[in-house]
Amino acid sequence: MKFKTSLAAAAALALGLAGAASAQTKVGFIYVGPVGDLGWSYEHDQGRLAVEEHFGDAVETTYVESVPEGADAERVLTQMALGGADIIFTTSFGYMDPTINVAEKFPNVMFEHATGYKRADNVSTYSARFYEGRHVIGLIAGEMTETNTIGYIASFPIPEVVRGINAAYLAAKSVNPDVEFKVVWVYTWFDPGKEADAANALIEQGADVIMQHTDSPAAMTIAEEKGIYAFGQASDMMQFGPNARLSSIIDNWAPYYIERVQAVIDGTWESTDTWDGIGPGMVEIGEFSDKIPADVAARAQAAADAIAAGTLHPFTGPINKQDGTPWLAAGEVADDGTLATMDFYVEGIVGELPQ
Amino acid sequence: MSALLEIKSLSKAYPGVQANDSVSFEIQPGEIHALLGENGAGKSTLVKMIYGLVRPDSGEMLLHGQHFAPSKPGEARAAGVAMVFQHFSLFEAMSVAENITLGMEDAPARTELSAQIRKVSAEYGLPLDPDRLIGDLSVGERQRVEIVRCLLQNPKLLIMDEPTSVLTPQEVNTLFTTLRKLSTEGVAILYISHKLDEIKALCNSATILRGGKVVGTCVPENETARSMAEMMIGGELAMPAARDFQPGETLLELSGLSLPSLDPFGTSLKDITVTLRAGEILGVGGVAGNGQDELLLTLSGEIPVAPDMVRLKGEAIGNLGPVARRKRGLLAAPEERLGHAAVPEMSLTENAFLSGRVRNGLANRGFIQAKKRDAFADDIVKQFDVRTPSISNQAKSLSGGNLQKFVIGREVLQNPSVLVVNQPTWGVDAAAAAAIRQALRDMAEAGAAVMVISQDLDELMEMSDTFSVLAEGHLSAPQPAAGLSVEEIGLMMGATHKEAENA
Amino acid sequence: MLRLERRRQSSRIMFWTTPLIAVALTLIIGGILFAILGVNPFAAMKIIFLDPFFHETYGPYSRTQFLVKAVPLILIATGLSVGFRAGIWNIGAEGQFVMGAIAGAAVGLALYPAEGWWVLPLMAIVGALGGFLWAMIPAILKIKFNANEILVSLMLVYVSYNFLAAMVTGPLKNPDGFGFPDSRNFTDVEATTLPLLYEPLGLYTSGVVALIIVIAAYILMEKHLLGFQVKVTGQSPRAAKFSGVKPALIIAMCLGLSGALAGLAGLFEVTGPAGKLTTNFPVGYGFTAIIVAFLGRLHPIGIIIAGLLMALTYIGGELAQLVLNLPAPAIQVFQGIMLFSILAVEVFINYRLVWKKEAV
Amino acid sequence: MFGDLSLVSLIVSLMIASTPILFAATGELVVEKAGVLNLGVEGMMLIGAISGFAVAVSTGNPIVGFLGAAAGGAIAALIFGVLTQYLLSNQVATGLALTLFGTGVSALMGQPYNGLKPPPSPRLDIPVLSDLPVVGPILFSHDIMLYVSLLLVAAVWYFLYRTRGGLILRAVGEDHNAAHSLGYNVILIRLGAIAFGGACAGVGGAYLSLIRVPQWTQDMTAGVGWIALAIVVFASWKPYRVILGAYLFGGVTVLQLNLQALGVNISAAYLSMTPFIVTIVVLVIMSANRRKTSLNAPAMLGRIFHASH
Repeated sequence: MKFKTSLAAAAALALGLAGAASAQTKVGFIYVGPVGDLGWSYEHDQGRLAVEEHFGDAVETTYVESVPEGADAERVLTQMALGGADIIFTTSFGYMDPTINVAEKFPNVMFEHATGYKRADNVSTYSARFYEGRHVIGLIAGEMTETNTIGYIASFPIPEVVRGINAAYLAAKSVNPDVEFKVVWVYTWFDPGKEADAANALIEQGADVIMQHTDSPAAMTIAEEKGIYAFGQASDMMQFGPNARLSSIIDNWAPYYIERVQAVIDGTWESTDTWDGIGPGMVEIGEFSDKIPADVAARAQAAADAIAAGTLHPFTGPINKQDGTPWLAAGEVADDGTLATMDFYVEGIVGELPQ
Repeated sequence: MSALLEIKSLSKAYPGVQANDSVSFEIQPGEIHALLGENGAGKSTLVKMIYGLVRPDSGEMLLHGQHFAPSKPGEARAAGVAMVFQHFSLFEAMSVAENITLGMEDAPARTELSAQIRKVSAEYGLPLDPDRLIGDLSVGERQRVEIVRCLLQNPKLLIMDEPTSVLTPQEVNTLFTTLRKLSTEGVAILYISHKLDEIKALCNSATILRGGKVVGTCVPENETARSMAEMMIGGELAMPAARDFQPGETLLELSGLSLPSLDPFGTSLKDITVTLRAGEILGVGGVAGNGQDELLLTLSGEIPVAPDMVRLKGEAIGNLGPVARRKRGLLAAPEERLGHAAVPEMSLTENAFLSGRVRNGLANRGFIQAKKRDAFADDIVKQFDVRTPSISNQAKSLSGGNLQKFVIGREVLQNPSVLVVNQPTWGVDAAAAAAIRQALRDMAEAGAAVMVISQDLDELMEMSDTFSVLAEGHLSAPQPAAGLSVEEIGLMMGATHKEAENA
Repeated sequence: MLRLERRRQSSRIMFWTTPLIAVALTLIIGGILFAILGVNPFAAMKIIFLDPFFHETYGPYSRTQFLVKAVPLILIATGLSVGFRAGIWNIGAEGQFVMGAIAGAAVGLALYPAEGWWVLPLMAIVGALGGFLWAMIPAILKIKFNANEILVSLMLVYVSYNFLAAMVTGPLKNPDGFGFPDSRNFTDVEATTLPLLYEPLGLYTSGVVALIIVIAAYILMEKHLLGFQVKVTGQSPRAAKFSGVKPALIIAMCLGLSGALAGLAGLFEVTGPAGKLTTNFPVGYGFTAIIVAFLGRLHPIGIIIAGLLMALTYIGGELAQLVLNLPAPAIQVFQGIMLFSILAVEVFINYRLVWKKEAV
Repeated sequence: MFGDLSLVSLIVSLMIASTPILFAATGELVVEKAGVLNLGVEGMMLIGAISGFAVAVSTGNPIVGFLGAAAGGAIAALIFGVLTQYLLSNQVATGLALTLFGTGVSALMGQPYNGLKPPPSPRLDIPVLSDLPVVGPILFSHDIMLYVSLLLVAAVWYFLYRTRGGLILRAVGEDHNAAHSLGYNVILIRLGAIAFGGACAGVGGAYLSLIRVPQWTQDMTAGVGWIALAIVVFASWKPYRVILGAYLFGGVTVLQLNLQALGVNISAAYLSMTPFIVTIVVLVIMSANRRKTSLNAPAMLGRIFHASH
């Protein structure tokens, strides 16, 4: 039992959990970045706006942006709960412990934590299978590269990012055996200047297609300027690279958010662990650019459809790890547990994964 | 002949001070007019108004019979008024030519200006190299820069604020020649000084200020230095009596004290060797900027040197810092009161603690003994007649003379074996100066040794038992002060200069 | 024409009234800002300044969060203020905060899952030491090479951020954390949990430690020779040398002390409110503390008040976001205005405004 | 192993990466030469980045945008100027406050501009010349503002060391009391320098939002302003050395990313530290010669001026 949790619970109980009687359903969001980052937080806020639009006056949404993970998040969540929120979406991995702590104090408030692994009776987790999207754009990238060099701007060496690199690489490799990935770790989620520099460095090293796992559209604008290709990340980013953008992986949280809010209204909400991909629409593949030859586009679309239908899994054996040790036998499909903690490159990727 | 400049009942007040109170006088073309008065009599404020730096509260000025109210120095310069400041307005890291440009309204192009500087400076016997950095020049040379800057603008009126306080007697002669030459060319000179012999020698007429008011005018030729001094202070001048000097045991020995300059524009000390005996007051004369500050710093311990270079009662202490030196009885009072000898924003009690801690035990295991500290501050204030509402007042709130009494008193009351003071009465009114000199004498009388570094030769002559000159970092061999004439001192300064140049 | 005239003696009255004038100015200018943003200024001020205490729903909880936010600020600002009074500008407390947290956390993780009362004190000592050593880098470079401590300490903040990233994705990564970039949660083990002493005020042990340190800092600055030397160094370096102060010692002491306190604050944060190290662990306490130090006029008592005030604007600012949908940057602007106001009126302690008619 | 590292393209991209720093550092150099230390560069850059972006988007003309950025930066700087010059506030604290304020204000101003694309900036692609090997890409095929940044350094050098105005400005930074007694208006000259510094920082910010990235995003400077401050010291207040310093920092930044892209086996986290560590090392080397530093450093840097009469 944590020392710090009992206190606010007492305070909350003393107040009789204010706001619970309100007719409107109150929905809270906390974001780790500014809503104007055009990436991660921005897309979650788009989800919030979709909720507002869908339910109209039946719900009231509120959000707090740029909340640091840790103690500050715990405080903001508590205040939201005190303010009468019925359901709160906590949209960053670092909110995991605060979410669990606050949920313990407010058993009647439902919490939805993105990208984490800790659940409780009133805490669901949800995340998107972005690697499915990365498989699709990996296919396109493998076909479109002429230098056989694909640049990848990576943020931090965490399973989510590593998984994306592996998925994209395997897909590209499957259509272009000569393809090579160059990965640059920038150790930031959001630093437009640095992301732009990284894109430039990759281009100098011969990359003619850029993928990114950071949040700003900087790399896209550089690709546009340099006349090479890139993919939108988190949002479509069409406006930043009308010529460069081949497609995009769009975080589409709206359907999930609407569904979960509906569940609260209906009283059917229960704790779940959702890891949705292309099928349910949580991961959306942006419109294909007309730069992509029709046959390539068709194959990519087919792959996306197959993934959506559940007939194709991006991590299907035989796959070896980078050091050559076997990981998946032929036909074997990676289990979610391994994917969730992935900390190795697959065979063929050069360079060392930072540890 | 109509007056060049007419001043009609100018007044100017600062908070708590009436700096000028209805001051009136006239200056004719070609006239060398002295402005006399003690510190605080209002001389500086008056010339600043003429030069456009300060605006009068009331009154009027006429230049060539025209209304004259410069709102900034540029306007004054344009009207033909030039000024040489007591504290030079020069920029150390810049060249002579750049400095001169900065003080001119429409300076010619670089090469032409350099040529003009060479020509004018040679013409008036003030040779200058336009490309040298000010920081590398001696004080006398720096003054030349100021003067040449004025001359290049063909002034009608040249204001000089205490120009000779930083010059050797020989340099003073050169300056006077230049000024007389200017005067014959029709340039009027407004000359501020408290050196009455010089005024007698140079000026045609004098206006005397006291407490911001004109208290008299005179023709200096017809007066004695004493009569003018009495007009300035408004009372009788007491001359100190000569003192018998019986040297005791050797207290302080400097041997081969050398110091390469730390500051890019400082002076290095070169092989200084001298001894100070109990009961002795050694006067160190010389022009500022010849190593005076460095000498004080090496004696106070702020700049450590090799141990053997400084010995106190036989102990090698050259490498020790100020605290250790104080413990052993070597104390110092630097020239600059605010910011060196005292912290402006701190109270008198804290400033008493600043240097009095060690010898008077004002801290116990590092904890400040507030009662003892306050008692010490109180003691200084009482014994040295420091005028302040309270010992908790800030140092900056005291007048210069009062703060100087406090600073000297603080060191004297610590009962040192050796005390080194730099410019003990600089900018201090006559009464306070007399009190400070008396305190130093009393200390020597009681068996301490005192080194007085000063640029005021009169003061040194009055106080010293032995006398030497510091020039270009060299210290001349001390001689008995009694019987030395100003001419001989001048030669000593010159000799050291030559030595330095030949070295 | 209005102009400033130096006072002969600093004004005691102004010393105490200028903060009030500054608060009034902040309310007026801030109010105008909120009005421009389309928010009722009175409502915004009420939410920022009063609701964290008195709102019937939020108040009881917000009151408990006040110290949680204020204590690290006060702790760091106290250390910084000592240096600032000596004219030594440690702008890198943020880096020292991070390095202290990493150092202390590393000890905690090395000992994991040790039990015993001694674990946390040991971590605290190592945390302070980590901050201290990190601050000694600019200190030594300044003493030996005359390198500007503002810039060196600041560059080291960025170095520490990258070092933190390397640590939480490498050696200090939680082995049971599914590869995510964070350390173990220290509050899961009692021996590494910062005890919460008095719940209704959110008073952690760190609060008591901070109070003791503030009192110690007060004694140091007002009653002790070292504090005197610090002040003399700041006000007049030459007078300090004259009095026998060794500048190198003061530089090392000031940077070391502020580094140690920032490191300690970092360790308290990681074992208390934050719970663990992540790449997002630093939330800018080290930078905000600089502002707190100045708001508190570099005086221990002032810093306590300023720390609480700053914490209030954070907590109140969050409420304003929640209730009024005021954007987060508006709160930053508001804090900026508050600091500008304080700085603008301080001049009247030593100067007064006089009306000068154009004479002649 | 470094065979793939093309020096030419490295130089080209380091020039682009360094230009925001170069603008801001050149402005700050002028401010410091006048004796003022403004630590608010980061805030002024952000305000410049958004004002430039907003103006460019609404007029469709990037050059007008840069003018807007200069104006925005200058206005922000003047807040600092009024506080420090008229109200004699502490320059360190006021500069920090300006950064806090600028960060917030720029984010507020920027809200309507998220996700917009600025009009493209004109480039100098001189036909034949830009196709020359090596010198072509390095010298003749950049955007116009990059040349402006180099011209700015030259102009600042010319101004400071070849004109009377520059002489006066340096004199004010050297000894404000002497400059005052010669009749120069210290406060106005400093305000001018501060505004100029703000304008340069603003343009540097706008270079990020209009050319280098190019888009507006909140907090997009990510510490560049602080680097600019370090560059001024490390250039020991000499304009041409600012180019050296800025390009060195930009060079290390770009180089470490390139090394990663090349697959060099050094931990990326440690590589990311190198620009900052290199800055510290060079700073130390430049500062170690006290005599030289004190000759170049404006003697009045950071000191408060108040005319006593």
